[in-house]
Amino acid sequence: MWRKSKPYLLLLPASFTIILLFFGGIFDGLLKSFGYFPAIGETGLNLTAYDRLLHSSDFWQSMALTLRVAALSSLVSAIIGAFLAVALFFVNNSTKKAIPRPWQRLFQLPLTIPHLVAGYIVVLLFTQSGFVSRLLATVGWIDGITEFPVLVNDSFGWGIILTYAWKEAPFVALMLYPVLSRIHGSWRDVSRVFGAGPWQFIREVVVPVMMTAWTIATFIVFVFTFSAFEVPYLLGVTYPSVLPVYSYQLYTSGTLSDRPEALAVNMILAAITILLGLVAYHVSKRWNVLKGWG
Amino acid sequence: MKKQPRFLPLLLIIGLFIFVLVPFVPLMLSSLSFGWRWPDVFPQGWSLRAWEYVVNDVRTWQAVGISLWIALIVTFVNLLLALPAANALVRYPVRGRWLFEAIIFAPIIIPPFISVMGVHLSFLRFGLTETVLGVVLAHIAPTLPYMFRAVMVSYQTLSVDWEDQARMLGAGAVPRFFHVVLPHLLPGILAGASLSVLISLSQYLITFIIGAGQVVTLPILLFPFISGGDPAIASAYSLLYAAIAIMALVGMDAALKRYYQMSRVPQQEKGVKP
Amino acid sequence: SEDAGNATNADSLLAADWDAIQDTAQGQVVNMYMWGGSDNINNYLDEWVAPRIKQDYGIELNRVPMNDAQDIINQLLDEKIAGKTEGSMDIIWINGENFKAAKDNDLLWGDFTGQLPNFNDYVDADAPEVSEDFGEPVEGLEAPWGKAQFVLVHDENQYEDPPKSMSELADWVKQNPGQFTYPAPPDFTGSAFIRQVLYETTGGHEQYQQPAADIGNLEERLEPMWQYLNSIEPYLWREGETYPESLAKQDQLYASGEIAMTMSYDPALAASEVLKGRFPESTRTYVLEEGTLANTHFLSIPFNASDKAGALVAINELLSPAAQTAKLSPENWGDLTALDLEKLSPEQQQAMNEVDLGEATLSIEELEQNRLPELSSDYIDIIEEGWTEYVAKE
Amino acid sequence: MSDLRIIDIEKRYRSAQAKNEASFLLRPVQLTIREGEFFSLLGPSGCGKTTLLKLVAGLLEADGGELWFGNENLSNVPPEWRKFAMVFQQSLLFPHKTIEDNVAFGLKMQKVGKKERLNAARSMLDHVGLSGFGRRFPEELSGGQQQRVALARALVANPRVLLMDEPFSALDPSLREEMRELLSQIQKEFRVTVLFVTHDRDEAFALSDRIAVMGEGQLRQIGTARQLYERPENIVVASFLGLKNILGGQVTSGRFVSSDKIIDATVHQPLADGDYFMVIRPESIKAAAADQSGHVSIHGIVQEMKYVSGTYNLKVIAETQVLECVFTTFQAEQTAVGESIDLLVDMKEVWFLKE
Amino acid sequence: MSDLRIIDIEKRYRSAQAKNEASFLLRPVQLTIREGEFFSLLGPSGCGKTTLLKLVAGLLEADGGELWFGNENLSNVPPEWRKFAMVFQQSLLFPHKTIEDNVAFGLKMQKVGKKERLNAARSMLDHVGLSGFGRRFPEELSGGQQQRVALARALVANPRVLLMDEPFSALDPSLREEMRELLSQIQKEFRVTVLFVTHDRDEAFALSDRIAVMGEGQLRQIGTARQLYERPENIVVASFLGLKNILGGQVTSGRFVSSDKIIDATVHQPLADGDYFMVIRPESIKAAAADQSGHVSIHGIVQEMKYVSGTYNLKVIAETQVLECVFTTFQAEQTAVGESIDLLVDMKEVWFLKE
Ligand SMILES: Nc1ncnc2c1ncn2[C@@H]1O[C@H](COP(=O)(O)OP(=O)(O)OP(=O)(O)O)[C@@H](O)[C@H]1O
Ligand SMILES: Nc1ncnc2c1ncn2[C@@H]1O[C@H](COP(=O)(O)OP(=O)(O)OP(=O)(O)O)[C@@H](O)[C@H]1O
Ligand SMILES: [Mg+2]
Ligand SMILES: [Mg+2]
Repeated sequence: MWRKSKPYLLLLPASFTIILLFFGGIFDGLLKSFGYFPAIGETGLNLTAYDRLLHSSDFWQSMALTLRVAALSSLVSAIIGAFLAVALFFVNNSTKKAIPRPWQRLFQLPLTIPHLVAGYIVVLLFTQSGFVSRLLATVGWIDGITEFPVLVNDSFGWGIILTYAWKEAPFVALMLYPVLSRIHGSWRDVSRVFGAGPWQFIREVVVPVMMTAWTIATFIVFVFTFSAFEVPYLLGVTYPSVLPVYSYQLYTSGTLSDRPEALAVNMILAAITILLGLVAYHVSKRWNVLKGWG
Repeated sequence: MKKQPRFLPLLLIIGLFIFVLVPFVPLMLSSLSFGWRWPDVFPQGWSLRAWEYVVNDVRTWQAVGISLWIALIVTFVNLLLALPAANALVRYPVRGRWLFEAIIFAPIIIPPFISVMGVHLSFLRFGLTETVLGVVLAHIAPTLPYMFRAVMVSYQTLSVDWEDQARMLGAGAVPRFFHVVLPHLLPGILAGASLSVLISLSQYLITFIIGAGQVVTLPILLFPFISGGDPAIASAYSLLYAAIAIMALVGMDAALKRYYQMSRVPQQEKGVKP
Repeated sequence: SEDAGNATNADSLLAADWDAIQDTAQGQVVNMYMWGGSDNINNYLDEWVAPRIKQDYGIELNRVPMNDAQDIINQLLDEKIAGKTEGSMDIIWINGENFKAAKDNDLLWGDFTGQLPNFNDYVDADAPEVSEDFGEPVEGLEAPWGKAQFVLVHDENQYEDPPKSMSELADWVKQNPGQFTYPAPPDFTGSAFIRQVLYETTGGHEQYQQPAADIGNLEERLEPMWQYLNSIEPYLWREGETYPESLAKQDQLYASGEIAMTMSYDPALAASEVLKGRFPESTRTYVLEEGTLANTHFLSIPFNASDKAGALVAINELLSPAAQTAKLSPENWGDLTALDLEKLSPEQQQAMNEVDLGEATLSIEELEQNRLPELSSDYIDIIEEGWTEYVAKE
Repeated sequence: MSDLRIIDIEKRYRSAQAKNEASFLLRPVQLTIREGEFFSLLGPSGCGKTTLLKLVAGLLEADGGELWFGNENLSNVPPEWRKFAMVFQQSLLFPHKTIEDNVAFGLKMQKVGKKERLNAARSMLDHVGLSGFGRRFPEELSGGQQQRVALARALVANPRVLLMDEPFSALDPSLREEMRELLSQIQKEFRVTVLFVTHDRDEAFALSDRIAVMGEGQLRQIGTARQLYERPENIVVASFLGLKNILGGQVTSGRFVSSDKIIDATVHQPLADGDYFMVIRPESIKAAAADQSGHVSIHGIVQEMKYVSGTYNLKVIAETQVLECVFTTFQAEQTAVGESIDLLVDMKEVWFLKE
Repeated sequence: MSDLRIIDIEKRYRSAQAKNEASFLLRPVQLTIREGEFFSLLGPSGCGKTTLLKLVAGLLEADGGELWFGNENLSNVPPEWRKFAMVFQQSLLFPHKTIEDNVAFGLKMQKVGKKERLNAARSMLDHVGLSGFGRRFPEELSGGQQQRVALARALVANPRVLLMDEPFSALDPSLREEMRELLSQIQKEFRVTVLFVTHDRDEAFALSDRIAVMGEGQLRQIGTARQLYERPENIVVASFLGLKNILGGQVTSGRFVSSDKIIDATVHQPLADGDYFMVIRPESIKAAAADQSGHVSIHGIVQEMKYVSGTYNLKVIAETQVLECVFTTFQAEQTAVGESIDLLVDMKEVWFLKE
């Protein structure tokens, strides 16, 4: 009996903690999003909050913004990340030895910087009167502040995108680098022997090999940026705001009757991320992401 | 392919430099500036005002202490939870393994503030809000999956043969854990701990909701400043905050290195998070 | 039963005499929840107020930094729902909408201001800016801490003669395109600027002293304001395509010379920015010819404050002439006093008048002479929504 | 007597994913390993050698059967109390401990004092030719040296039985030979009972007193190397041992006729009539012209000649049958690929299998 | 003639961390590999085999020397144009491509149409016994199967030379043997020139037409298996090939006297006087009682007898010298460990080395 149930007992604390603290909270939120709110005397279940949300243009604008920001953030950081990884790979290759550890560290630096700080860095860099604008003005590329585009607290979300590009590009690079360094050793030799030139090598081996890890990394960044709060709160505009901020605004509006809506936003957010997670899982399974290179 | 121009790597390194380091320059300048009008690249005057405020404020150091303290407790709790769970999933044929994995990994996908907003009132009723304990509990969900993953990956690389070998040499369960399992897992544990500490340090929203102003961590202190407060102080706080995060990681890394030097455990790959 | 005990205890405080309250307050730790984004204000409380209260009354004043007063109200609301009777918040710093929300939800303790000696001695309780908070009757639920008044900020060296009325402003903006803007509502100051426009373009403030719902043709009346705002929009910063998100952003624009004017609901803010080196030395503030909006910010005690006696004593101390005088100094904060100058003793008056407000700040007198009352918050909602509708989206 | 007796031990793996793999069954094993004996389990990959070894070690729980050491029933004793030692395919040295500490680990677990156990470790390291390496870390040693350390570690605590699971299969061939020598010598020196698992016939032959050939979860035959090679009990064993000249045929009243008729000769053993396989070891085939008494001649064509250190391996086709034979260089020089040849088979050396 | 000629190719590794490792030097190599020949490089680990192979492949740049294929100078042709193929120790299949696509990779690089190259790939997979595996992914195959695919991939584009770097050393012994057979057969079928690297003597012997023994960055001797084994040119080669009976001594006017005096016999070869080593292959030692003409007798004591499939390996101590000899089972039955024995050495079979 003990032998049979031992693994389950070992799993119990962790899963119980998550179920209680995490799923409990989600379930609680779910109930409230259905209008079940005993504290203010609401015990019925209804879909009013969802109905109101789905008919509110604010919600849809938030959704559109969130999707756009997440998509662009992940795309930009994926591209920069891939570039970083390839650049490191080449530096590594041409110097014929491992990158000295300080370099490795350096390029991981953005990973360790908290998001809030990264967001603030972007504020200082990219406001119209920010550091970049000053540099450009000093060089003479722009004459007035207004010539510098609005990149922070803009309704398009460039500031958010820039922050994530800076923070997550190293993450993408870090996911890609091991894959690339595997290619380096023997596969280049193999492909050369079988007649592949550098471009063919890149097309036939590097890209397909990188592709899977790259897609997954991009995807992770997407899910993350899709549901992040701090950076959009800091760098976004009040209206429209990304979904998590929108939810927070509703939650703290000071009006209890907005709560179910806030939680309904959360539930929709959760549903979408779960959906995305499942898609990612299937894609990674389908593509054998973990096959061959652990 | 053969003869690569020498300047290319140099160029790349410089590019990397700009990408990674230059962003910190305005932060530094702003924290030391006294009057800094467009389009000057450097401030007109310098002042230590912001740093004096940040360094002299007891709250700053209390916040640093609380932040690290919470991060450490969270990490320790995570370790206690993750070790047996990883052991079970790696070592035993578990029915419904996907379910357990899905449960434990769920907070990676579903943003934890969703759950915290839901659970907030219950925490309030149980008197967990405004307490370090409550914040610790709130930090577990977003950090545990990373710790769990790191430990599990580490466990997977530990073949049962090692434990069998120790058994054959007469080692019972406890010596086995301390002589064989723990030394092997240590790098993984440290990688997981780094992530756990980093994530815990970075939480603003859930700390705020649960801590409700009484648990003042660094991000709580910093937030009013960077969302429209004094830029010099915001910059100084940001630098301090980043430095604490980096130092926490570097510290752990150094500990790991020392451990390697002392005992030559083959190094494993570190876990990463977005 | 603890509930009941607490309640009677609390209610008795409302009737107790001041010495008893001071005794009860001994040794209490008073948590003061307030916005924490200004080092000046923080320092004033931490270094000027807290040590004095500690020394004089044995009360520990613990400032709790918050990002937003709305968060405070929200938290109280949750505590109310959850039935938390021993809350951590003892003093909260609120006004306007937040006060209304708190009052509507019964989040405040009670009519306590009458218990405060300094309130009774130095505050003109009948003055409209004290008895009403954005049109909402205060009813003793909060004590005035300081006053703010809307001022415009400009750089004397750049434009010597800034526009002193809305019509002048319209002309000025057209002559100097891109040099002016205002923060987008719901930013507090931006919203105030729009109210300022409202007063001037629709014929004065008096008509709005009744509830919004009582005015039948409100939309019509507001029409000139929208026209005005839309007429200047093309000449604003970035051609009015976008507005600064917050005053802080706008100040940054001004500080870096991107725009020529900014504004403030804090008449001394510009001076303190000059002190910090953010604003140019030649920065000056001024009020409009027809006067500018003024409001009061208040301190209140939540329904579930654990240390109400301490809170009373602390608030009383914050209202003391000494504390108010210190607060007035831009080096500390630069916030206008909530006290009635006339009720002060001559020495006290002198002390206050001697405070160097900085060249950028107008004199207290000049400010007081140009005061306009605030609107009640139902107007504010309508105006803010209307702005999004008629100005921002167009 | 401290023999190790394995009595009807059996084990079934229930495969976790029921569909994916057929589950594996180790049939009841009956085996006695004598004290001080070097006993090998020889069999192809996946036949259950490791399983049996781990059952003996106690690392797996048997589904049935018992394990006795002398008069002690070990069936329910956990592995850490059995006082056995084991060497695995990988050296499995603890990477964070020095060589000395690795070797002394078993003694440490037995609560032997630090000084004493380090001395014991050092002298054991001497024995395996690694004196002076004690303070190094495992990763500073080559694969062969690591395996020596593993051996030292296993031996230092005076185990009652030494279990070894293909300990040399990860090593280079030349190193492997060297390690065999060392093991052989040390086993004689310590007179330790060894249960050795391998899939390499030469290794088993070179080292063992007795060998058990396993196949598909079963013991097929137990015996000395020569017994197995010269008297295999069935074709599976014969072909696993590399005996390739296996001719089907019939024995009728003392005469064997192969089905392709290339051999028709009197049987020296007393065999009942019936179908048999005749096994001819390559060494017992000679080129004709030597003395013919008791030999049977086969005519064939040389298909392939390969020089193997000192001798030639020939493949000769006789009708449809390919026969392998070992020729000396002198014999080989008399012929060439493609030429026809007369082979003599010594009927005293052949072996018949009933199937 | 499309021979592969390696002319004075040399290579020095400048070690990156100057202190850590002595740099390695591959001495100028002079070698001609004939068309269709199976040529092996045999040598211990680290002697430079892979280096030489990669130089031939073009994956390393030589410091000097030339490489010719027939009349074509390949020295400066990049590897992708050389039309060689290579099989590595790890199969190095591209994990993201199916088996078919892996095999067809070389043809794809040569711009062969999709249909054609897949057909070629499939038929090559047939050849290596993997028909039907084409649509799988590499990780779904076992190690041996993967190595077959690697072989197929190398052969499908009809390479002018097939380079193989210890392709079987990561496989099980039994699998290794099977793969040797396959390779041998396929090489004959396709008549492809093979340059094969191994450190396993048996493998080299079993497969090669000619073998070059390497040691410390130098070619030591080139020849057929038998030439190398029976006529090694120096002790290094002899002992690397497993010849253990090497006796130092002196030749004086046609007579060899070993330094420990156990042998004193007339030399059949014409040798100048001087110090020599006499190499006695184990096979050329017999037990006494056989015909004694041309033999030299040595007296010794049997120290060890090991049964090795069909024969016994004996170690006999004569004075201080340990002699290894191979006995038939019949001869071996006449003696036992510890008994004294007279050995005969056929002086026609011994070999002398000057050193
Ligand atoms: N834990 C297990 N669960 C299910 N089946 C197993 C397990 N371990 C081994 N098997 C199966 O049992 C059979 C025997 O395994 P075992 O390891 O004993 O073989 P082996 O003879 O040691 O082979 P090798 O020479 O490859 O080590 C194999 O078919 C294997 O797949
Ligand atoms: N890139 C390199 N830089 C410096 N030295 C090297 C390099 N590659 C190999 N060497 C050294 O050159 C020597 C020969 O290496 P090589 O790989 O050719 O040996 P090998 O005969 O193939 O050995 P093995 O059987 O182990 O594969 C070794 O001492 C090795 O350490
Ligand atoms: Mg095994
Ligand atoms: Mg090699």
